[in-house]
Amino acid sequence: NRGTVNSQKTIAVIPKGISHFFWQSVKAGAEAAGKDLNVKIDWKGPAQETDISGQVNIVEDAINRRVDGIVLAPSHGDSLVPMVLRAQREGIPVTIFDSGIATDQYLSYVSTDNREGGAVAARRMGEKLGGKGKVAIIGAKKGSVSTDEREIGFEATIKEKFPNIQIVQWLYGEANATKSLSVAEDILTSHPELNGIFASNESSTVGAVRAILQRNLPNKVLLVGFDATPDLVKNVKDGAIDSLVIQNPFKMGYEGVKTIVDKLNGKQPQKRIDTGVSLLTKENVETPEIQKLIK
Amino acid sequence: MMDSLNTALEMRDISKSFSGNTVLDGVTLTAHAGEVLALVGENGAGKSTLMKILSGVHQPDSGEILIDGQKLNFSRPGDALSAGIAMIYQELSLAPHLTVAENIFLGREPLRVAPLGMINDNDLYQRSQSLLEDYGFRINAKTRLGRLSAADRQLVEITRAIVEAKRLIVMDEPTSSLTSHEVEELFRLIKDLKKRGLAIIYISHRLEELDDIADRMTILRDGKVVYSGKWGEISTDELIRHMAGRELKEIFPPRKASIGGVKLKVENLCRSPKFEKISFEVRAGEVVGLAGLAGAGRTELVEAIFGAQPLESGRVVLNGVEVDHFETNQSVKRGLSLLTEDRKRTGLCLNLPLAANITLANVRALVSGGVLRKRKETAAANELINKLGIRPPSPSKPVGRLSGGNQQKSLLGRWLFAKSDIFLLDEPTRGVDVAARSEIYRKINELAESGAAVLIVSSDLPELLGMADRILVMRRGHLVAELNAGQTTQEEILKYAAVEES
Amino acid sequence: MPDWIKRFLPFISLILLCALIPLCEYFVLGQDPKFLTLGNLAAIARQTAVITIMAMGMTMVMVAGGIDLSVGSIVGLAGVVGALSMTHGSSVFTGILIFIAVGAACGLINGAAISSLRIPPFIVTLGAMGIYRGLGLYISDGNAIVGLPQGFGYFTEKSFFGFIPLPLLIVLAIALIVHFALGSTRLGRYCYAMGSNIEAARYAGILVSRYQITYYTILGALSGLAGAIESARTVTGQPNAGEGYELNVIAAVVIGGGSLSGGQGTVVGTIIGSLIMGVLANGGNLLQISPFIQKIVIGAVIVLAVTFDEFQRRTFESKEA
Amino acid sequence: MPDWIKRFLPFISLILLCALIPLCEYFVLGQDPKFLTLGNLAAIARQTAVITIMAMGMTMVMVAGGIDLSVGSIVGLAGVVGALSMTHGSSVFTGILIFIAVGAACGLINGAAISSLRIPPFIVTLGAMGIYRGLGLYISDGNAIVGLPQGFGYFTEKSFFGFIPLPLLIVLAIALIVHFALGSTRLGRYCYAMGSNIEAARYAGILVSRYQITYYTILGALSGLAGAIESARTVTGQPNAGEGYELNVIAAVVIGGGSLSGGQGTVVGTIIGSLIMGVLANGGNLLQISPFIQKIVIGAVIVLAVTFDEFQRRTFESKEA
Ligand SMILES: Nc1ncnc2c1ncn2[C@@H]1O[C@H](COP(=O)(O)OP(=O)(O)OP(=O)(O)O)[C@@H](O)[C@H]1O
Ligand SMILES: Nc1ncnc2c1ncn2[C@@H]1O[C@H](COP(=O)(O)OP(=O)(O)OP(=O)(O)O)[C@@H](O)[C@H]1O
Ligand SMILES: [Mg+2]
Ligand SMILES: [Mg+2]
Repeated sequence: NRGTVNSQKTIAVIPKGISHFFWQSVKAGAEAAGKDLNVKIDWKGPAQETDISGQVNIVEDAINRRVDGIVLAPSHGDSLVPMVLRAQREGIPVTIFDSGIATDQYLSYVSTDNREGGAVAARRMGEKLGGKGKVAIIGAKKGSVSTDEREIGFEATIKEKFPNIQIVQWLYGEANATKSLSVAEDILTSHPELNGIFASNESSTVGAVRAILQRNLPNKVLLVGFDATPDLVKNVKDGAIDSLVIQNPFKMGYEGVKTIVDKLNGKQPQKRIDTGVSLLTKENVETPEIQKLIK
Repeated sequence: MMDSLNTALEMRDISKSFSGNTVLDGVTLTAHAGEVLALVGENGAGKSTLMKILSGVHQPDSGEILIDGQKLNFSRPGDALSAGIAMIYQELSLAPHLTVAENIFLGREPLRVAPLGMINDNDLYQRSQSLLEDYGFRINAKTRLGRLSAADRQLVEITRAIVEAKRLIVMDEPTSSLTSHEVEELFRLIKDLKKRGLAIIYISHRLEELDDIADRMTILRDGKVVYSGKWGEISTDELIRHMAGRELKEIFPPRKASIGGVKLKVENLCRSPKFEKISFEVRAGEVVGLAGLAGAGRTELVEAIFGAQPLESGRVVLNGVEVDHFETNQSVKRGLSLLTEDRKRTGLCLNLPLAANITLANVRALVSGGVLRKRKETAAANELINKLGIRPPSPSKPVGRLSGGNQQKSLLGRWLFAKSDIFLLDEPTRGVDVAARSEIYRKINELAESGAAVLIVSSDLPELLGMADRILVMRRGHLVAELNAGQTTQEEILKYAAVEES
Repeated sequence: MPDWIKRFLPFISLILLCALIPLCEYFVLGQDPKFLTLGNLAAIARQTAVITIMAMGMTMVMVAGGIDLSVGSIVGLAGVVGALSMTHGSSVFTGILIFIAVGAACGLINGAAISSLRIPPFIVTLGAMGIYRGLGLYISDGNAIVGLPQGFGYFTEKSFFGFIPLPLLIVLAIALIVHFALGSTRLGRYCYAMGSNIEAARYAGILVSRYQITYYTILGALSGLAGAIESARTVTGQPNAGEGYELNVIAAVVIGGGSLSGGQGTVVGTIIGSLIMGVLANGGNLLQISPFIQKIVIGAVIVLAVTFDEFQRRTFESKEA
Repeated sequence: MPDWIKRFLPFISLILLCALIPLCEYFVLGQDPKFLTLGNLAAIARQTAVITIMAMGMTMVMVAGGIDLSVGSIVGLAGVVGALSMTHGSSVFTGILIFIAVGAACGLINGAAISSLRIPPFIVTLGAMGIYRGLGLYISDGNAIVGLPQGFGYFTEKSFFGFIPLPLLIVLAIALIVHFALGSTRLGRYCYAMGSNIEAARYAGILVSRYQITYYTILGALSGLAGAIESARTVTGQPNAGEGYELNVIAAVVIGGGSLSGGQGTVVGTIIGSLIMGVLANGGNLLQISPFIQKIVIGAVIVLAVTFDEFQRRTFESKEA
């Protein structure tokens, strides 16, 4: 009796949060897929990325609404497991995107390799600094799996590949641009000799670049950030930011929806789809490949 | 009959000071079973403090309490209660959200399943209702206390204390919101309690009512006992001299004011059921009294005239100009002032300095060039402090540290500074001692002599008879009589004021 | 009969809401209404359980004239400590007791500080809010505690008779106990008395501080239990769990007719208050209303509920004044 | 001279803190102390400017016996609307005026609701907190507003004489004005009177509602200005900006000696309160203390500050009662 009123299939796409450019691109991708594949997209996420039980509720509501499939970016690797299992039991296919989950009872996992993202940033940092110097990490929020992965990937690669680079401070900006700015200022105060900063998400990159601009240090402190907004891209062009690790959120949204549609049409999608990371620099920012990613 | 010299309570050598201020200094007091001990003294003499020590609210710095010859130590009110000592506090101490019955038995609820603390509500209501009926109070035990009038609340408080009292009952100004009618009921109860052998300590500033019930008295002045003895051994004048430490000329000084034109005129004021169709006028130089029983609607009426409470219909004319916008700031601007009944709730800003309280209704006068001139404020406050004899005369001291009488005077000062010429004074001497009262009367007379119009609302009939030129009587929201103060009597006023029994 | 309306106002709003949502589902979204399905009602019960349980305790504290801003942080701290105990080998049952014990300890500290320092509960618990949250984060180093026994998850997933979720039964049991305590025992009577006039309670010989401590401890214990349910729902101990819950809990009490100045509040009212907020959120999700709009609606509902309430109180007080 | 100590207690704590941090830097971390460098002091000024400006307004509101929980949401809403106005072509100057105007409008609504509905400010502003936040998120669809004119960033980065940041000058100017208003105008006198006893103020002929609205509007306008600074600092309009600031702002007032029950509080105290919290956070970062421990410390400082304060007040009130 499902879909008696409306025969179009409905797919719930549930991000971790809804207030970042990143998620907006995911949404655009999901909606593009919805259009191409003729399914209805329910875009719904908690207002805050830290609101884990809010997301659990949203998934539960989607299951109760008997959607035809769920595309989920779990805000915690363990917390969403019961809901994913329940959806599986009730015959609703679930595709995981962006961040991992501690079960394999899903249809497909579509994401950036976040650890690799951190490693890309570390390699860039190491090369530009000539393999030596002092760097700091401005993290997003402890406990958020995707950003934790990036920070760990960065740290591990620096330690392994560039033993002469010292990570002197590692603070968190609480996924808040102003807090990140304050933290960045304090890092620059306690380490005036600092050579580089790695910022692991959009808000921490915004905070870091403002602190660097404010102290007029664009040429002294090398900033490698994560994710792109028009302003941040402009900062790259201006030279305030050295480079940004960018993901392909549009592709995540698109591929996520597509896996579900495939499944509904009887095809078995790939279990793991890597949407890839790229490095946006002053040199390549105008290339069509990069421009496509930051649209 | 009990032996009337059976000592029920002895407080020996009690001293108490609050952060360095000595409030009680070696007070010794004895109360006998079956007798009423009147405890009198000026405002701030330490009466309430002494009684709060007895009831376990405060702990004495030194001294001891003996009940039936046995030394006891009260570290909290519960201890005193279990020793059979109950108290009616000066400030009402009931919970407005609870019912009458719940209040009467608060802290000693009858239980059904004791280990669970489960309350037996049937028993609670039945017992409360029959107590209220026994005492002749017409109050439904199931009514929420907040819905009762001030007088009824006082009666509940009395009931509560009487139920608890086993040996001794302290009454701290129990009649301050009662009118003669209820006072009589209370006195009947007190006589009953005496017969049952309880000791009673009774505090009041209404010296005339003490004649009816007091057996002995203790006079406190500045925290020391200045006199103890049988009631009636000394004359009232002498008593007042002991209390005040000085001679008091007359309580009601004479006034020589010439009555002028109409300053305040109200027509057909209505807000049913509180008051209806009230019309009267007050002239320059005139003091008009407004009498009535508790709940007659007098307070509601003057507050409505002042604009602090809504008015359904009617006109208020101040100095010939009709006020159409009923907000207090409009009234104040036009020279109307209201000395409210409850100085703690609607009068003073207790933690602000005396000077700020005096100038509050006319801060505008202190502002020049947009700046509030502090020096001007201190000067103005000092002038009024001297004029009214406010003690201690320190304008920067928070007004809450003053004793009751002085607080009342500073409120009067506020309206003098506001340059008002029409005064509505609601219970201007409630809780004020005799000496301070006569100073306030003197001030009222000066106002009238300088051409102001004064309306005094009071439950104290001798006060109205002594002060007013005319007396208006209200009954259940209606103006029922206008009497010439020189030719009427308490009995006549009461006849008009009393609610006819239906 | 304004008193009658007043008492039933929150209830009526709830019923209206429950009627409105399926209608919108059908006519606006053009879908079969899912709102009144057993599955969804069970989901609402599970989703509101945490807030409702805490709100039961908060009702006591607020009726007694207090407030506790630290309950959300207690959920987080209890969640971390309880989860750690399980990863260190304690059984699910012992683990749940540890959640509750941690909560009760926090509540006890709040109550003791409030009654001994004699400073406003708002401040004490504002400070405690930071302290408990910091502690939870510190103990867990900001990481979620993972690897909890699978059986712990069943704790909230379990249903009786196929559709009554265990959290609902817990809520009902607690509601009955608190309702009984507030209405028919000394503990409850003194709650109203203290909230109505604390001096009067003291003068009546009630050992005010002991009762104050008791109320806060009960609230703490219930917050610990809520932390257990929250943890079980996410099968992790999240140090950030419960962030901002204090405001939802207070709002539930207030919508249900409780007063910030004490002396007023009932268990039934609070449950309805909590349900109104839960149904608004659930309905918002079903109707695909943006969470931003939901925020606005819930804010407006809080103000409106209290406006009605206060309006009633004023007409009541004008009778009394 | 307890009164003397009381007045200077927050100040003394601040000085001690400022001495302690460099000492720890030197002896514990073994670094050259950076805390007292001009650059770091300027950073503290910038970091605390937003909270301090809001706390100036909150001092007024709290002295007058009110409270406003919605200030953080106002920062967000004003940030979004102001930023949008700039991306739609308004100049930086007009844009800043729009920030302030949006804030003032929110404050006006709060004040008008509180004085006309006569419901407790805690509730009105708890509701408003959700409403304004939801509005900001809704308008921006949850996205940061980007593409603001570069000149807007200079608004906070600009320094005078090379080291006095513009936000510091703004804070000082506002502090002077509010200090003057509270101490030497009718507006301020009525503030204390209303906070001390609002009924008494009304009976003294003060048009209480008008002043209430004024205080909330001033606080709203200052929150809007704070939103402008916050936005300028990151050169974006973040819809989530200011989340949780209400508690920091209230804590600043309270640490500085303001009282939740009104009638008390000073501008100087509030500034010190805000600085204490700012210095704790900055020092914590310099000393590389875990942010979790920082949370605990700040919570403890709030409780301790008020305990001292209340202790002083009690010795005073026992004299008065
Ligand atoms: N019918 C009533 N119901 C509730 N409260 C009442 C009623 N009548 C009087 N009161 C209370 O008594 C107080 C006095 O009010 P009112 O103006 O009606 O009488 P009054 O003549 O001034 O009496 P009082 O001598 O007690 O001041 C009011 O503040 C009110 O709280
Ligand atoms: N809790 C307290 N703390 C400090 N001072 C107090 C306290 N209680 C009373 N006092 C002071 O003690 C003195 C005596 O007060 P008390 O209330 O005993 O006077 P009283 O004789 O009852 O006066 P009244 O006739 O006005 O009721 C006053 O100066 C008062 O300011
Ligand atoms: Mg007294
Ligand atoms: Mg009266």
